[in-house]
Amino acid sequence: MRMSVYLSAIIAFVALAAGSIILPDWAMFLFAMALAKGLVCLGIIGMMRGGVVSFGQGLYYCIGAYTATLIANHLGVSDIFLLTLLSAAVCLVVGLVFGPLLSNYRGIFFAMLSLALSMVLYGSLSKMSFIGGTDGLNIGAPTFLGWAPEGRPLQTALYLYVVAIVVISGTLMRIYFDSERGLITLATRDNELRVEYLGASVRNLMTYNYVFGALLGGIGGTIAVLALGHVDPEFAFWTTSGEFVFVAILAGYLSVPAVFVAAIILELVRSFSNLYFPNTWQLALGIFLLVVIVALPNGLGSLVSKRKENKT
Amino acid sequence: MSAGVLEVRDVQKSFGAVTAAKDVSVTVPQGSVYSLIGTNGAGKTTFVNMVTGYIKPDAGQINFDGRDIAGLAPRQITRLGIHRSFQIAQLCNELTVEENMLVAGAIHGKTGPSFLRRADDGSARDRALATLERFNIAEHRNRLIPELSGGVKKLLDIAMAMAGETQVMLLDEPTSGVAADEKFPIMDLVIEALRAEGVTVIFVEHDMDIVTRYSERVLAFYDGQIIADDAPDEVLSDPEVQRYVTGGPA
Amino acid sequence: MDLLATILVDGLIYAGWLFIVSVGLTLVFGVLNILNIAHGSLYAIGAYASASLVGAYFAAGGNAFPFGSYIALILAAVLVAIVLGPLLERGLLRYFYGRDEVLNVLVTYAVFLILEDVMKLIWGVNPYFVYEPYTLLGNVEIGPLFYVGYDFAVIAAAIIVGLAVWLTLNRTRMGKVVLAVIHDAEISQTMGVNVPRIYLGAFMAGAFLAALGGALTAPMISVTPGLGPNVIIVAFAVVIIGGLGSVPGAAIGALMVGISRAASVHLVPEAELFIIYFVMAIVLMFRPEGLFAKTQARKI
Amino acid sequence: MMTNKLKATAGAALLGLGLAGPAAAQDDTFKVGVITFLSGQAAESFGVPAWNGGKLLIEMMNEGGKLPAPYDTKGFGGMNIEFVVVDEAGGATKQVQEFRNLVQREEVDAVVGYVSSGDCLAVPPVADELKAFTILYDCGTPRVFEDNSFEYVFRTAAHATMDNVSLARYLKSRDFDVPSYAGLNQDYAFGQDSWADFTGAMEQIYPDAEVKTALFPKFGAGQYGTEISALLRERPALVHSSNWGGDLQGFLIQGTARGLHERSQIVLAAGDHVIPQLGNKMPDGIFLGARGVNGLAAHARGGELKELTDTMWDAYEAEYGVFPVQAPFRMWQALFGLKTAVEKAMADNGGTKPTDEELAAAMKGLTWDAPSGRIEMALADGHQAIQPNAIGTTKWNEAEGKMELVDVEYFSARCVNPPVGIKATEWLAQGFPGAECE
Repeated sequence: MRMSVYLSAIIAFVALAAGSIILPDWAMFLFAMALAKGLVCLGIIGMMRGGVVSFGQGLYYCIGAYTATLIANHLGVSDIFLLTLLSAAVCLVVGLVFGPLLSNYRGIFFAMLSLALSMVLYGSLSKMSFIGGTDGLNIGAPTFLGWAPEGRPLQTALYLYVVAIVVISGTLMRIYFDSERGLITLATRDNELRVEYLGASVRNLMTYNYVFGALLGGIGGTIAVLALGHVDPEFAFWTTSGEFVFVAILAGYLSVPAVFVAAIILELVRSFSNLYFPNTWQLALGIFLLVVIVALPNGLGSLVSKRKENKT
Repeated sequence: MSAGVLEVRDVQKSFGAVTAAKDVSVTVPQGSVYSLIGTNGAGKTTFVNMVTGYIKPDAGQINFDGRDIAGLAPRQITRLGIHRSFQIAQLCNELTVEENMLVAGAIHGKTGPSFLRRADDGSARDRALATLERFNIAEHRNRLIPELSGGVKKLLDIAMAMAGETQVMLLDEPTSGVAADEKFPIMDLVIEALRAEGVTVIFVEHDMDIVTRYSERVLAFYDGQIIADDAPDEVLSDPEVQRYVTGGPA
Repeated sequence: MDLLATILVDGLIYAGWLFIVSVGLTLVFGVLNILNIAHGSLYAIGAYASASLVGAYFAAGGNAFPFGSYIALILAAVLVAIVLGPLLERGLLRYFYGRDEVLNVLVTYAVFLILEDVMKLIWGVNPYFVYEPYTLLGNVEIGPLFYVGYDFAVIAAAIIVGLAVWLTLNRTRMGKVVLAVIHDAEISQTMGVNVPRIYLGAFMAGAFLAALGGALTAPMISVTPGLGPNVIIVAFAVVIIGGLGSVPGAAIGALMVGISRAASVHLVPEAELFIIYFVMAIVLMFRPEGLFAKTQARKI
Repeated sequence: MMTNKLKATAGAALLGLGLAGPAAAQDDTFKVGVITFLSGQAAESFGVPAWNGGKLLIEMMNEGGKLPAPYDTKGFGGMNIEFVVVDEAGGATKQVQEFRNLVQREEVDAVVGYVSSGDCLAVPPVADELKAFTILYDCGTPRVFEDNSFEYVFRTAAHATMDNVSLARYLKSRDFDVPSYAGLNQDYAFGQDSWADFTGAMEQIYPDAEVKTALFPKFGAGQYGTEISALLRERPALVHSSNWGGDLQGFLIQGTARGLHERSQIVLAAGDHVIPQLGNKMPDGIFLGARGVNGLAAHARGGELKELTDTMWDAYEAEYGVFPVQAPFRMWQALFGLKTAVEKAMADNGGTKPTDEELAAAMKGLTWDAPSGRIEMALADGHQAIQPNAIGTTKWNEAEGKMELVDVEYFSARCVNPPVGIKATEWLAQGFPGAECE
């Protein structure tokens, strides 16, 4: 069974990596951004499997992005691997601080407290004019172990980097979801009491899921800022987090690849509605959202996953 | 004090003006089968809830293996070997019967639940299947919970509680919500399985036929107090019990 | 005037307006179990509707009796509730009852996006002004400061709204039925309560209160696109602080937000942007369900 | 475990769906990507009027002969002007993506856009990376070219420093006594920077003036009751605000209702654009600027640009029933600049449609006339414009039923903008070295 996970990981990598050849420039950028955001959403999926949804994942997206930017600008680090590691480490620490606190909350309260935390960050960053305030900061192009590409090679390298990270994290998360703890998490979503009475700590499970979400959020934010070249406090604003939740709901918690497909669909829909309905793109997006929620109540993943039905 | 003895001493609990437990004291030796009787609100479920950690007593001690467990969290008590079932079977409705069992198995695995080991790898499934077979519900293993009959749900609920090392099992109304003709077969199955492992059993029951048939000793509750603690026949013929609990001679 | 008194008066004025909006949000959540992001859009539509209606009132010769514009304000809110309430509740939200809370938040987020553009299609992007009602009540001098009489009228309106909601819920038969539905919709249904009608009624009441908040604010601002998002997030904070579904909670929450905001403006202006979220995070850390929510033990 | 593969295929299918972009513009057309606010707060004050003005001007240019020389030729050097418009609302992240789409998918020949400073900081590195000719037409932050240099990016409007320097100079030249002052600015970078610029300029010109309080209400707050109480309590001689749009209108309505303008002199860095909407609700005697000689100040100026200004003014008023305020003026100066640059490049390359490189070379250090005055790409190695500015005082003309700007004072570009080679904040701190005032 485990072999098939690795096999599909390889297939996914090859399929996505092929994009670096066939995709035009704008689409490759769009895909890279979508995949980076998909990483953040994958973290939400991990929490969703435990029955909670964070409306404040922008917190880690933003911390990751600012960490990378500040380190790059002040310490002169431009290596993408190092930047990703450092941002992830910072997010890990912050996640470990808030995780145990948030693991006591459920439903709308979890959603709102996580939102409040990210809004406090938003407010604080907006005030810090020495790091750009609401205007934010720019970050230069990353280097790859000393190699400093420009133009299309840079975009290709970035794209392949995010593809690699996506496939690795996707595979790890799939292994986690299928693991004993993964199944217990799913049971928690259903019936917390049962899980506690079987002798497992629900708080502990929730904390882990939250910390994984923090890590993925930080990595997503780092890649996003390196692709964009710019970060501002909007990264932590509630609408940013709301978009992540939307992707997570669109994908459903059943399938890992669905998260990234959903992220790409959203980016495409938004980009084209922006251009073709510049005055009513919000309307178009809202209708799209409603249609998705009505048509696919369990998310895109339910199209391909048979988990809901009897397995005979 | 010998191993496996559950000793409840002077336990008190009130919810606002309602007294749910008053000076409750009882010693349950290892391997015995006790039943709890009483009208609704008499304090039976409160007793179960206090022993298993859902409710913290206001005062008093609950000793198990010589350690006071009053006020511990449910999962800590479970880890000590005291398990329970529920009036309304507590199952994961979005999972299949087998997956429910795998959850229980994963939590009680030797090394604790893993981030990497597949929940449904071969040996785990074998173990789950064995337990399901012991409780005669293996045929339902691929069905989702809402499709099951009350009796199967109850059995699964108990089977899950049995996944770990069990020393004491508290069954909260094991036959409620079960069709009349299934009650005795289920009790036969459950009590036999538990006794085979030398587990101490405490069950809450309204059906006096079941009480007399399966328990060695009966605790009768009234208004938060234990008003009788004796063999079934003695308790059921006690006039006080007849007045407050059974509503007439058995 | 004493600084403390200024903070109190300023906080009270802000709280009054905020309470009207928040109590509608908390009511809808209490009954329908939906945290309505589109509440902010209803607020904005209320502001636009009142701007249009009051404008029409004066255009039709309302100058002869300018106080009639207050009736136009309230009428605008009623109109919004009558038109949009059934449309949103019957037409959309009822299909999502009993679904995941967070999914429902997303449904209303979609409604919010749609309404933002619909407003633009109806009213365009140019601002609307209706300041006549704002200046009609003259000024009030408190110490060395002038306040506009209208500000105190809004406080009065908030008190009336609060009392009305509380009395309706706790002192009337219909209110008792609503409370029963809040407690357990299924049991109420089996006991013969027309639950869908209660849901519709509660949503329309919530929509009315959102629109009323907007209608009462319209005279003191310029009504432009982008009003909604700013309001909803503050109203969220209020109901989370007070406890979702609690009317007294909304009142206390609005007061806490209003006064802490006023204190911050007068004492530490730097903190104004996040003081509200800060208060919300602190309250949630110590009272996870908010100040007034009842914690329910689950029967097992 | 088929699922992964299935999804990979689904992804590939999606790919194909999105890939077919529109064809590139022809040689006889020049395609401009326009980014401006069509929704949200800034739509009403800046985005929509700017684009209204822009659309009108492009139509006039495409017809040819509607404008005075040198703008009487058709289109851009004979090429027809096409445009694609994108809403600027949605934050810098979205704008970077949309910028790439405009350049790489829509294959526009030039991008003109950005009101928000955040967008103006985020987009230029991408523009340079893609080698895409880009004009920033509106945003204010000096940081764009002070922190970085860009090859393909130009800003055709002066940065915001001059707005507040002009205000301070206006106070001085009118001998206004300022023992103390206070500020109310929106809590985001533009508001914070404007306040810093104003206090910086005041420290030089009014070194003894005391700062009473600096208030930063939330962007889009709408209600200023508490802030106005604080301003009334502090009794500063002067209240400075760089608020715009709904935030400015709300502040003025609520402030005047409580007599703030009677207790303190109100000065507005960018306040002209609310005049058409507020009408006589705008109190008399407010000192305000328009971020350039725009709107009423341009109309009142006369001089050699009168014909150009009046042509645009009349056309705008006829089309939209309201007079043009600052935003369309800035869009116009961008488009006039672009026209000048395209035609200059074509004169150099023999009349073919210029490449991005040729356009950038032509734009660098360019000087041209616009209704808002003479625009000179004088700073940042020819990438940043300076332009003259004006401050005036509001006065309601009861007879004609319209607001007028009186006591207008015009400041030459080199008087209120820093010279080459010095950052705006340092220029303020050092007491305006090199300023050339008449």
